[in-house]
Amino acid sequence: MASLGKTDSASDSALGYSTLESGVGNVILTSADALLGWSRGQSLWAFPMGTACCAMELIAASFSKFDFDRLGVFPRQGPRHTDVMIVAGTITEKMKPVVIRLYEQMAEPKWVIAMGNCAISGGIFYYDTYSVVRGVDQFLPVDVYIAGCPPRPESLQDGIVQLRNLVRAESVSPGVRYRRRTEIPLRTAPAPTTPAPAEPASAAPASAPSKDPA
Amino acid sequence: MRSYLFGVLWGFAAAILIALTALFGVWWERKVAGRMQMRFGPQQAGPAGVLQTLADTVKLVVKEDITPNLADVPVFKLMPYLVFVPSASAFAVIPFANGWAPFNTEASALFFLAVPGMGALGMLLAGWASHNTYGSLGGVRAAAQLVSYELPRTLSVLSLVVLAGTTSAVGIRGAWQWWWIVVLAPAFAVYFISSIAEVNRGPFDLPEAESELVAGYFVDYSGIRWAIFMMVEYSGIVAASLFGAATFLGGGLGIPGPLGVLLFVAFTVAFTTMMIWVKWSFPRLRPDQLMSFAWKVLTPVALVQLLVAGVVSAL
Amino acid sequence: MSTADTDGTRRLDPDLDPDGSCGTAPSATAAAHPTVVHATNEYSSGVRGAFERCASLFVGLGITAGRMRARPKTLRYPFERLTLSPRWRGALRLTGLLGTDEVSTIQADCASYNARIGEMAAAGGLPPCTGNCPANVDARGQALYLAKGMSAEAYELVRLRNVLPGTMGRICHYPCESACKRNHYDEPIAIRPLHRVAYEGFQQVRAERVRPLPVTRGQRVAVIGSGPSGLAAAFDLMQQGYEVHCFEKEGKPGGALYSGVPAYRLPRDILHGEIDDLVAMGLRITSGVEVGVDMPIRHLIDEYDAVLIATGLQSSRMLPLPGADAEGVMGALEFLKVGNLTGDVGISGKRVLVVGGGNVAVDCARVALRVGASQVQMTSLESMDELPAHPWEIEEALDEGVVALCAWGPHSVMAEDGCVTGMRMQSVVSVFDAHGRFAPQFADEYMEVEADIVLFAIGQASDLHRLVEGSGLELTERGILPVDRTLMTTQADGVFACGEVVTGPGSAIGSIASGHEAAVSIHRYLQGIDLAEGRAFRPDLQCPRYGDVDLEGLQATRLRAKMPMAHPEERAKDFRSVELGITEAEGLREAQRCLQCESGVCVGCAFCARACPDYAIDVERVDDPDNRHVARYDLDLTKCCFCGLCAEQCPTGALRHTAQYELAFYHRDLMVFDKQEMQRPEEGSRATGADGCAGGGCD
Amino acid sequence: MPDQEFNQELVVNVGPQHPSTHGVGRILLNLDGDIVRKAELIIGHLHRGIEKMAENRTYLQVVPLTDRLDYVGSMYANWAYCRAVEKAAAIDVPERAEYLRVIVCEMQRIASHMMSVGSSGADSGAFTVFVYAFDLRERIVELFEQLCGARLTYSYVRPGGVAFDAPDGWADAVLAEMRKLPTGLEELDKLLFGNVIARGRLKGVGIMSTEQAIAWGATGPVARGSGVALDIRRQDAYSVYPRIGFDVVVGDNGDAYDRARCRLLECFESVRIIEQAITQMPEGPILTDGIPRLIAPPKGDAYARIESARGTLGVYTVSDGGAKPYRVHFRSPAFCNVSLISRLAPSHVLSDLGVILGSLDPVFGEVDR
Amino acid sequence: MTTTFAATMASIAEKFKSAVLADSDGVADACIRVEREELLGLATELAAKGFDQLEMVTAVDYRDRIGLIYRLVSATLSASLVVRCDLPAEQPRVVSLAGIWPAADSQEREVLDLFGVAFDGHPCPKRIFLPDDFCGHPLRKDFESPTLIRRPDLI
Repeated sequence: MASLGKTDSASDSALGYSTLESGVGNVILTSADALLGWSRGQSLWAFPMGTACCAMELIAASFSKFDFDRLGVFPRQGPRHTDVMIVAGTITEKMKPVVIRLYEQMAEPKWVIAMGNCAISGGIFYYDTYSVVRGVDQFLPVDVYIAGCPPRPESLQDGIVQLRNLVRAESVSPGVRYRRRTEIPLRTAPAPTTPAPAEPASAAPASAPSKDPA
Repeated sequence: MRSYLFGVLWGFAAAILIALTALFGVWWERKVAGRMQMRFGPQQAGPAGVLQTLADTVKLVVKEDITPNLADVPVFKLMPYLVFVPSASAFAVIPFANGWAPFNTEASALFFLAVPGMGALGMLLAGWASHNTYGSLGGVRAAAQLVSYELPRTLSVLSLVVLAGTTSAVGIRGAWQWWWIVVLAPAFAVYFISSIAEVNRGPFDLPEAESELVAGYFVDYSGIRWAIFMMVEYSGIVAASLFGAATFLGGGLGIPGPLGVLLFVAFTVAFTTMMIWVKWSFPRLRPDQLMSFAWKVLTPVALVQLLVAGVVSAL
Repeated sequence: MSTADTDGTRRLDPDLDPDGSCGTAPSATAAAHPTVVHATNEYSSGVRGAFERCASLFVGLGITAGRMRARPKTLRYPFERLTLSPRWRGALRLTGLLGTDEVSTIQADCASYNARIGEMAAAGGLPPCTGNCPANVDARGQALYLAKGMSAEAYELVRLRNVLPGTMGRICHYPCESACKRNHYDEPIAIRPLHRVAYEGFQQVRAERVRPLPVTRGQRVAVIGSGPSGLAAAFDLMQQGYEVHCFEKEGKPGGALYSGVPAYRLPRDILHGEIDDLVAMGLRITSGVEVGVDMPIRHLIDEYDAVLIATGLQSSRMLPLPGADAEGVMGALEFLKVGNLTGDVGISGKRVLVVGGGNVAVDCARVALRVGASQVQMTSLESMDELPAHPWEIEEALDEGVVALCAWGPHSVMAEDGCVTGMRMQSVVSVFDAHGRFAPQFADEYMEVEADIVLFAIGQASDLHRLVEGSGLELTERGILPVDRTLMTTQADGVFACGEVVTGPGSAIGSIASGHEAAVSIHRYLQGIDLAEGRAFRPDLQCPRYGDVDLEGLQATRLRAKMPMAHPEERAKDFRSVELGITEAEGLREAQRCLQCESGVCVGCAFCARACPDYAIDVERVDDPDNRHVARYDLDLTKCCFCGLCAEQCPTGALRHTAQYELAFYHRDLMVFDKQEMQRPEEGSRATGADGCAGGGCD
Repeated sequence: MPDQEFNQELVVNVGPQHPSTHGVGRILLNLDGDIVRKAELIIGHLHRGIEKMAENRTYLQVVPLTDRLDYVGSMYANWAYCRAVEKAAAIDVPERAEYLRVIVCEMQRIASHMMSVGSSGADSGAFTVFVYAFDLRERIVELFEQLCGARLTYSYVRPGGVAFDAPDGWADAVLAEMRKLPTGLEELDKLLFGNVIARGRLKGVGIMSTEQAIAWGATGPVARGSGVALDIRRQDAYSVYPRIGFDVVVGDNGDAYDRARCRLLECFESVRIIEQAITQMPEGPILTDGIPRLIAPPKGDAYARIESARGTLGVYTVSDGGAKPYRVHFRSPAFCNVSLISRLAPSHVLSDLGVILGSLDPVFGEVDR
Repeated sequence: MTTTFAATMASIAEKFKSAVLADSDGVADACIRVEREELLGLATELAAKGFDQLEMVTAVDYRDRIGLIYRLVSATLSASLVVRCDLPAEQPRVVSLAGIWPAADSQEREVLDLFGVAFDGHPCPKRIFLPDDFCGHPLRKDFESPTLIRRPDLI
């Protein structure tokens, strides 16, 4: 039987992944957090909430060219058995109650990835539409936003890796039930030169059209 | 009779054995299915992804196990165990070594075939208790399927019993002859196909048809309860392979010593891989085709095989 | 075991139909009755069918087993990454931004100028206005300086390649504006009027800016004729450090600009002011000396290391028509010289008929009006829209009262006792034959036009007979000096030629361009470098054709500065200048309209924001001259649909797609890229570094 | 009456989020046991109002919108829309651009059919067929990425030509791929359509006669599966299709099997078309010169239709002379085909519902617009 | 238009006093403009004459009136025809052609949903895209809605 894939975990640690997972030798688990964080990070089962074009990339991501399964992400259809809901595609007003209901049916601890600009802010359908919800974060707590229209399968895998870092950062020690991404500090504060950029476009309608300089 | 203590000890041993087989089974399936689909399968959790199922299990243990409020709660909570116990007890009678089985009763072969059938009731009630249309449809299908496939499976093992003269699995394994492979080939085929159906796998996975009923009877189970259903399925596969290898191929072709054990394990892994291979190669049958295949194809073949076995044993 | 089914699977066996032979071009027949392939196939009946059914199961197992043996195709992200196609449309990025990066101007001496233009064109960094100008004047650099109010630097930058910016600001036929990318959006930049603004700005600081150029090389060059081409070559050679001596046969230098171009188009003081600048910089001009008459050319060849013949075209070509020798028939150049210099040709009150359709003919007509002709008519072979003259000149002439008789060919001159009474004209069917060559076809329909004076403006020729005596140069039988058009050399060693004497009647900027080529050849000849080797010739750049834009409804700030014109009736009476010129403030705003094409620096023109279907880009520019910068450039990555329309519209090529596709963020507000983020380095894989969270176990 | 509420039909909601609905369609089924009595299709979950958006964008800015209509075959919507605009504004297209459009759209047809054949495999349970079909699709998507820099939403076809010229070496890569493709397609044919279980699942399911197909407004492979030899590439003979020889694939029984297999055999035809088109493609410009930045066709309306992977894709534009279209309507083949489910599904088993819907090959971006 | 096709069109046109046969305007080979009262009669006549395929049903809001467009294709005559019918802007009401061509069923529901044109005799006259409680008809030019954010007019 051909060897089932050269292990690549050796080079994992080169990338700063915690050495926990590479090699059986050091699987001496130091603390419950580390074990749970590792296991949740490794087996993020995805609920593919695919509605539009991003669903095609979501399907492509789990097939032979860009294998999701390598990262431990296993797409299952039922909301009960999954951990991360990947909202891929435009969510319209008619679809919103369905998404909310499915999100509530998912078992805790659950995360949400907003894949593609339509899910983040309505994207290309932000202006002149009457039926599109402008951003999933209006009714779901989103953990990772993946920009792109549609994002490549590799962008999605990068999003999964980012979510894995986030999942590992959480701890189940008493009191800190569940740290949302808002508390995750920015790695480096953004350069202070410009004032905070215009308020996120999703809240107020577009800022005044640009003074015409030309 | 064995002391009660041995029963308890074997209970724990069986639980651990089933957990290990499930861990191995899930990882092995994701790897083999991956390679069949030209991809790697889990790789990042431990060397070659071996710790992947460990990660899944740890996550599922800590996962919230939701009980739907409209569900019939006691039944809903009991069903995973009602499905788990019969298929776990099947391990008790499998002749692991020449002449030894954990519980070497008289009709242990029939015991192995009959007791997992109880699982059908569990599946039916699990689907019904979760008060979910897909769940109940899945449960009803599971019951119909298990019942209708028990017959050919039993008949195929019966022809084995006829040749071996005894209904105890250990006896069958002991009386195994070379030429049985040739004579009982159709019986083995029927046994293999119907055991795939018993375990709701491969072309017969109608109860948990992913593309129709989303997840069949365990659609509303989550967390550890759902993990138990998964454990039942994968341990069922390994149990059927073990029993098939032990009885039809005499546990390592009757060769004593370590080589025999090695062959026995190799056959088991081969049969498990065959089941995975068949699942990922073929589409799913329609319920009416499923039934007609059982009653119109498998059962007649098994009966003819029984006739042949009877004639041969008379020679 | 192939499932032998009905012909439905005929398509499957490639060997049966390997080259798609039945796919020859059946054109109409295919449409009539298309050959139809049936997709249905059944198992054969009976036992063979059962056998086929079982076989199909094993065939399926075989295929999946085969795929198991093959090596998996997975790319193990993040260790192995797919090499993206160079055209992948990732997150957008700006290569440069006004205020932080500087737009480069083309500063190169005449020897390496063409090479510099060639490499800029190859790298896609050559703005279309510079590309389409025969002399490759850096119009972008001029607009950049003028937008900052530095008009003197703008003037000096233009003078590098266009030796008389103030003059050309009035008479050039501005091919640069037809290539300007703004034609695509609204109206082109008024580059020619900006030359005038630069000239007026330079006049204030002329005193301290005009310094004599150092003479660093010993050789001396003689230039015959002080027309635009001669002056351009002289200026280039002076910059190289040679000592240049220019000989002009007329009273004042300027050549055709002085005698040919009427004063209403080019006031004399501006021309002579700029020539005085050249003299102040070290050019020796002796006017009133005609080489070949007052001084033999042999003297120049011996005395000077190199001689440049830049005499231009002196005599106008006459048509050998019956009655052409009658009194009252004149050549265009002679008429213009007298009209421009003295102002009275003695045709006041007479009717004038100008034969010809070129710019010289239009000048003759308008000068005739100004010197008192009672009625001026123009006839030309070509029809109205085929006239070779510049459209705006024809329009101005018609405004002033000139009557154009198009598509009439001259047949003969009617004369009574020696002086002209009119002309018989013959109607023209077509002027050019199928291949565009000049072969007029006439119909036999005639018309008489009364006129007292007939001017022939159908072409000019040079008469170099006296000039070339004793110089070893022979003229062809038609009196043309044989010159190598690329290297500007003649048969005699050390004697070069440039300008209209080489190229024939053309534009002023065209003669300046040939002057630059001659200067390069002379410089290489004097330094002993092989003339042709490594000679970078100007790339021939086709100017893109833009669709026409309807201007109603556009904001006023986007439109072009209107050039105020003198009133047609008044200006027809005397030689006051026709174009009144735009003010300094209008010049500043016009220069700010320039898009700095292909500079790689975003100037905040907001045409990307206009092209974006999702209004994801928000641009704001601050325009005060000393601190001109893009105040805000926000790209809302969550609205961008990565369609690439903005990058295609960006005139400067600053807005580009990167290969960055790893765009996963924790914080939504970092996904609106501000100025800093848009100038992030290209190679970083993560767009916003600030948003990541360290790998596992981060605190 | 006791028996009345006893044999009450079970109402099952195959919800908008379901593996076998190929997107966000929702079907309300009245089940009698496993038999479907009535199926009511509820769509609109992806209705983004693209036609309303198009009224506030310039003609060029509508092109990226058309990508998001039929996101499995976005080249078609581009081409159909651009043909309508070219017809309205009387823009002609250079020869090379026409050939590039044909090549690119035939490759898109193969990719779209791979998606459809793969998903009809997945509906009947053969998930590996979906993976193999997607592998073939992935090769074509890679070629698209090299051509226009996007995997799914290309905005490649523009009014008056195409956006980019083929990079050097691209045409040979396409030819090499087209030579390898038939073997992959044959393998799919054996794995799915040859398989006895798949034939059992697909044959005799969702039967539609020729007259019904025409009357119910089915077009494309769905109609051709029932024997309607209607192919717009033949009927209108638009672009350079008259110079290319190919056949029309027609099914006889009009069941899900024929519809799915028509799609697979059309891929073979597309391979032939691409090979001929690449050999016939001349050199030259790819975009007509002098097209204004803001195209403003004269008042009036125009209609252009092409043969997309799902059927007759027509675009109807009304212009009021301004830079923005007054009205754009997309005659969406998937919308007409998917409405057949309520007529085909009754008297079938629940498992067949997914197979029938899969054989109609709906893409809900185009259905809901 | 081929002669035979022109002849059939002319013969159909006279039967209905309000039918006006116009030349094609880029949408199909021929165009018939008809009043809404005679639409059903014309449709049955056309169906009989061989126009078996109704390809497209759509509407355009010309602010003062709503224009309905039916595009028919006939395989036998191998020609296409567009039937135009104008409706008043207030309560547009017209007879449904779903009886003649079942293909019209879902497309008419779309026109009902987005334009508010009521089709009499339609098998299931309900909205097809928007939720039933949606007020207003989006593709009308005078449609206003709080969720509609206009793109700033910057072209």
